[in-house]
Amino acid sequence: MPEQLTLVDAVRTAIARAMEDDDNVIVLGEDVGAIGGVFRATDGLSSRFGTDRVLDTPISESLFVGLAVGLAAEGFRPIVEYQFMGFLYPGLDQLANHAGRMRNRTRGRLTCPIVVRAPYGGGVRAPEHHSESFEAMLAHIPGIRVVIPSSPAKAYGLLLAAIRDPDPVVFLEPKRLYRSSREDVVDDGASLPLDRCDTLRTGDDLTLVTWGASTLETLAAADRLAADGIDADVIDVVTIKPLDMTTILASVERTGRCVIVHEAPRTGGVGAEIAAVLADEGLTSLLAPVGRVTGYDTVIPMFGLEPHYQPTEQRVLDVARRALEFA
Amino acid sequence: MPEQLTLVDAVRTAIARAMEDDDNVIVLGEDVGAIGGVFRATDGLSSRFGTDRVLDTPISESLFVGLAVGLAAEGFRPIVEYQFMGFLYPGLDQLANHAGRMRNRTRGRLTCPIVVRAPYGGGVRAPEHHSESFEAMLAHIPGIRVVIPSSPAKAYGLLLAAIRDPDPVVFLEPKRLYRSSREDVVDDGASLPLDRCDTLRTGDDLTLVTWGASTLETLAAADRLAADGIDADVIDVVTIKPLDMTTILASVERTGRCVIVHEAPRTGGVGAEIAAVLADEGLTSLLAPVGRVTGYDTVIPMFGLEPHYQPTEQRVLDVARRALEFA
Amino acid sequence: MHDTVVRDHVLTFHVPTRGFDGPGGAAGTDSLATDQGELIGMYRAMVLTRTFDAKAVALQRTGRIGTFASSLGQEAVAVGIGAAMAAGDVLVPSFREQGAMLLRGVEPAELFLYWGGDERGSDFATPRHDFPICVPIGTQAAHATGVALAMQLRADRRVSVCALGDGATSRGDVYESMNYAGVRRLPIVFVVNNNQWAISVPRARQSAAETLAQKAIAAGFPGEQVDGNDVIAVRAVTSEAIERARDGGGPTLVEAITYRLADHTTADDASRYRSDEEVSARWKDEPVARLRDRLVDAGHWGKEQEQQLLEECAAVIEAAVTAYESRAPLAPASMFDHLYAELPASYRAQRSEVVARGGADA
Amino acid sequence: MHDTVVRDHVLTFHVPTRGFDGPGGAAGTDSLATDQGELIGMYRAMVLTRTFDAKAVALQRTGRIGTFASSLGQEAVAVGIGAAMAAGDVLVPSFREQGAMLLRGVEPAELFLYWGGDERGSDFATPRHDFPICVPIGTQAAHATGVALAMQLRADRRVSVCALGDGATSRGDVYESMNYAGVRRLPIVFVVNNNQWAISVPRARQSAAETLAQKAIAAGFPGEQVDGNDVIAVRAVTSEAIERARDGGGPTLVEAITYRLADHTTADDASRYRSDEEVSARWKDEPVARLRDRLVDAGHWGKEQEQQLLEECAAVIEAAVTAYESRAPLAPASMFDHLYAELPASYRAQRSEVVARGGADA
Ligand SMILES: Cc1ncc(C[n+]2csc(CCOP(=O)(O)OP(=O)(O)O)c2C)c(N)n1
Ligand SMILES: Cc1ncc(C[n+]2csc(CCOP(=O)(O)OP(=O)(O)O)c2C)c(N)n1
Ligand SMILES: [Mg+2]
Ligand SMILES: [Mg+2]
Repeated sequence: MPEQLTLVDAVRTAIARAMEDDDNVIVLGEDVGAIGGVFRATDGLSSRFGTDRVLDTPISESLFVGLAVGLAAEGFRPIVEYQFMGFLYPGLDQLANHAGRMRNRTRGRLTCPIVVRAPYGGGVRAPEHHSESFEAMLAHIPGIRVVIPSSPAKAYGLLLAAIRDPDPVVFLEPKRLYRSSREDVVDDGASLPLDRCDTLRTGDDLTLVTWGASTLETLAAADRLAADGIDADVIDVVTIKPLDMTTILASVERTGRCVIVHEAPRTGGVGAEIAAVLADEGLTSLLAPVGRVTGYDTVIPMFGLEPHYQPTEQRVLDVARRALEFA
Repeated sequence: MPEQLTLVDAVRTAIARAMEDDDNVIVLGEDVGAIGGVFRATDGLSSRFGTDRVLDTPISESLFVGLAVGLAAEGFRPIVEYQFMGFLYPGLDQLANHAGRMRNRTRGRLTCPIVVRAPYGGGVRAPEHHSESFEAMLAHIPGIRVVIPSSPAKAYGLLLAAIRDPDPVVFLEPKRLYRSSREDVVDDGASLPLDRCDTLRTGDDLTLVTWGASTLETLAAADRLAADGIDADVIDVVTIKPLDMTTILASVERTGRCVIVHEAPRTGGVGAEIAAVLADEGLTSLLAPVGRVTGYDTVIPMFGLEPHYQPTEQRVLDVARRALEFA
Repeated sequence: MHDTVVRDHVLTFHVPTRGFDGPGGAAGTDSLATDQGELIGMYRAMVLTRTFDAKAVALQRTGRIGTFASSLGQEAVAVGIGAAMAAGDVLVPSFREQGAMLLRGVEPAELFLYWGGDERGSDFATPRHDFPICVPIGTQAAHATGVALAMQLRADRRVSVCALGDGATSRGDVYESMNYAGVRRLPIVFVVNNNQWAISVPRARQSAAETLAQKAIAAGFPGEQVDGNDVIAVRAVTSEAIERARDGGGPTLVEAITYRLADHTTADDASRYRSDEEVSARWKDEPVARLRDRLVDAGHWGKEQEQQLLEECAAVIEAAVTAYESRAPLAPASMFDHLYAELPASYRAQRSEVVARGGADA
Repeated sequence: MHDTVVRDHVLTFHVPTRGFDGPGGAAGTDSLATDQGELIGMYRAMVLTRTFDAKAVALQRTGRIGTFASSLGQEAVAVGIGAAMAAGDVLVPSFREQGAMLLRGVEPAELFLYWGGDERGSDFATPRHDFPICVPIGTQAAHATGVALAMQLRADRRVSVCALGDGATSRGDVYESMNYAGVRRLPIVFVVNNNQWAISVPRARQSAAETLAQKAIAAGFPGEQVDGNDVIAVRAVTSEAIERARDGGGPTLVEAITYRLADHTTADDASRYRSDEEVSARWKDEPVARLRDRLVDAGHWGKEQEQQLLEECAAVIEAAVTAYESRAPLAPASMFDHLYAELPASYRAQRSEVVARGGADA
């Protein structure tokens, strides 16, 4: 029967389930063993599955993805944790030059079923370099998938799908949501699709597109609009790569107005790709300019100014109103 | 008086000029000394300025940007060469976590006037991993500049500007253009602006936006259109970051139709950001969907299939016609 | 096929360990005799550091700063480094060298600002040329190497000092930095602050190398260990290395062996991965009491001085808290004002939005 | 402050060098006596490799393949490695180990395909579990370490063998790989193919370490040098390391000292950075003639066998060229067909465009 889980509980439950189902699933990363990770996402797994399936590594971020590439070539399904997304940059070389290419460059002889997990985003008063969101850089890398859950149930189903997927998946966990709420999660081993948006609420007046922790401010803004009798589709993109534009295009065809919300800097963010497709395949549906409510094109400030950097409900509301009033 | 230079000659001439003007300018990288780099971009500099200003480094791509950060903090203006862009990934950590942030995080106490050069793009039958174009990943990093020259004269003026700029600049050199043509370049020390597009030809029927080596196919397509009496604005973006959308928006306001051409994979490419701004600030000018002619969302193939991957004159032409015929 | 071996040249390397052989060591008193003023200076610096750390932890507990990393038990390493450096040398720290930063002139209020999530904390008034706290493990080693290269090219007889943790020695960029420093014989000293733990990962699981000092052998320069709870030894070994570097002798790796008595940070609970027994055993060797005992034994220190010093330190830190908490808040729009030397035109609209949304203009 | 030093434990490390003491060394003949069949096998493999390299360079000159990296003068390293490995072990090569790849069953035609810019060249029929050529320097070390970790976790007594160049030892990811291999005592052997050059950068400017073998000391496992132009010694030292790893003895770093007689690649002109004198001096010690002389001295080899072998190798390589050039061209749309196990719906339109543009369907 269902259990009330937080998002980080759901991550742990999904990993445990995958490890139960498949001996090839192992976990690697800094501090994932004894303490179960700095966010406790792997808490208890080391005692339950043993230190040969939950491996504490040295501080070697250039190594992790490549290590997983080697493990995967030999039949394992490694789950590698980067302690914070800001420390994932050294993994980009192996992600782009090897993980995303191995299947293609060997015509399928060697494959790369790995999962790279990282807590991502800001809003928790963390130290410098602990609040990064650069999913857009990952989404530009061919041959990989990028997934971002926005709820405990999604974290469970999507992470299971990611672990079972035959190709590399980067799984970004909005740390602001880790313990912000609980929901019923049934540990039934059921996975969720890795190529589909999820519509969180429906309406015909406006399409709000977002993902990760920004779903909170976006839904709050949608509620405020609803109070004024304006109904918005709120779409959680979920799979940043591959991007399910079919769902978004269908929504905008109905509403004619779209605002995209994300925490990462605006320029070159994933919002740009969504707006670009709207400017092409969706142009004839557009009744108003496509708005973007995002982090600014600055270095993400230390936590003192973070609230002024991140999209707020008010900012979403203002841009949504502008889109609605456009004629 | 002017000299007929290739793009790689112009790069060398600009570096030499900057080294003449400022003793703080030094060059570092693999093989930049004795052989003047694998593309000869620093040929002769070591004998002319000495091995203390042209430094051969070990193969340590994680180090280079950070080394430059330290040199810059002490008053040098290092120019670091990555031998090919495909080997720049290990430099992203220092670019994003330090070079782009040092001024901001110290409120200007320490600054980072560095230039990171890399030959970029495909089309020269190079080995695997030698044809990458991921300028979009760089354009998403706050606090840095990204510049791509498309001609010898621009390479000269832009590189001088990059070296003199007080902030970090990534300078990507389309290797397909290194020796493809010559043009008059006056070594007068005059630099070009780092925040402006360059309009290569003008027309009122269509706006073609591109940069780097793709300017060749784009201009060729524009010529073909001209033969049919269709005049296109051809805009060379030049400075990928910061992006001069003012020029592009003004052009599209006139033409109402826009096609963007780049070699990098489509999803999350710089073309997406340009189209996104058109879908917002430029929406009312758009008479047709914004087309993108790009590399496909695949791993860039080994050179056997590269011609089928890269944007061709024909592909540009087809998408341009579609935009022109749209009503 | 052993019979094929007819040649067997063997290269040999040495890694020394230096320090006292425990409290009250004769050599200790020798050196006490030589420079008590300096010893008392280092003692005061260690006590100030400990007072700062205790206050910072308290401020975090009450939500007045964010996550904080205490250096409790490791004061001798940072203070020993700071004491060995010349003013013109450059310190490139990790995030646990407040002892060295304070000794070199960074204000405690500036450090509170940093941990309070305010960029102005890294804009300290002195020393202007030192690097700020570095959070991404090991990445500062590349900066320190660049700084040392600058010093070598200018031949200005200054030295770059890079502090890093035991866990940082597993980072590839630290190795690349050391290897290049060796190639150019740069004026740099890498001090590994080996506190036995990298969050929950013990030193033994960080590397199979018997010592961290021997990592220098891979880069072709000397490495040695020093008792990191012995501020005299840390200062001595580090300044030897610094002066050798200053004289063109090239890099040195100093492994200072100490112990992290505190949790990794205020966000950590060390009891999850190490026993109270282990920790209390290490308390016996903690550096502040160790030097105090020695000063007392030698008759250079007593109750009143101690009492007075504690009061002085408390006063300095209290004043710093007041200064920190009375700083005018950082203007939101300032996030644009140090992004580039000059804000590109395309960023102005975003800045204006921040200002319009109540981020009073900078 | 030297007087503070009352303790000085010194750790000591050794780095041996093994091999013949030159042509005709007594030990050489000893071992010749022991296993001439195997020696002749290795000799044939070296000659085939040299024939392959010569042909590949010729194919590049006439534009029938792209840039190519010859292993001229280094054949003993790759062949020695290949001879020391068991079929079930995994080779994780750089881009200059064609000698080992051919010996393990990769077809010369497959290697031509690779250098001809065709992905099918890395889809070799045997050995299916070996890694393909790796171009980004040093990155393969992480893969080899992952492979070794898999072997250790499965306890299947297989060994991972990673080949890398002298220049690659400066890469941080190679160090991180070695360090982790040491921590877990993984069944892996790192063989550094030290050919004295990294394009134009000589070994001495790559690292100040007297030997590259000593880099193992930083990772806590043994490293040794071997005469890399002595295939018997390479095979012996490598197989010792492999069998030690197989028996749970952990990693070894083997530095094979050889010399790159060819240009770095067909795109390079080595005369820009090294003298003909230097190169011709090294020709005197090249591995193929060295083993041939020994075989001849021992009466195991003669003119006819040599003549016959050269003709055989020429025939094999010619056949490979024919096979390579008669391969059906790669279908353009195939660039989508191995991107993911199943092509996501959102990619179909792009694939159709390629097909429509004359990229005949795969
Ligand atoms: C690149 C990177 N990876 C991970 C982290 C998270 N983290 C912060 S401190 C730490 C442990 C560092 O250990 P050590 O180098 O021994 O320094 P210590 O904390 O013991 O002073 C880790 C893993 C980080 N800050 N940077
Ligand atoms: C990461 C990376 N940087 C640079 C290059 C360009 N490059 C190709 S081979 C080479 C030199 C490699 O030297 P070494 O490791 O000694 O191998 P060798 O070529 O001598 O066999 C370089 C710098 C590369 N392929 N990968
Ligand atoms: Mg530590
Ligand atoms: Mg080499």
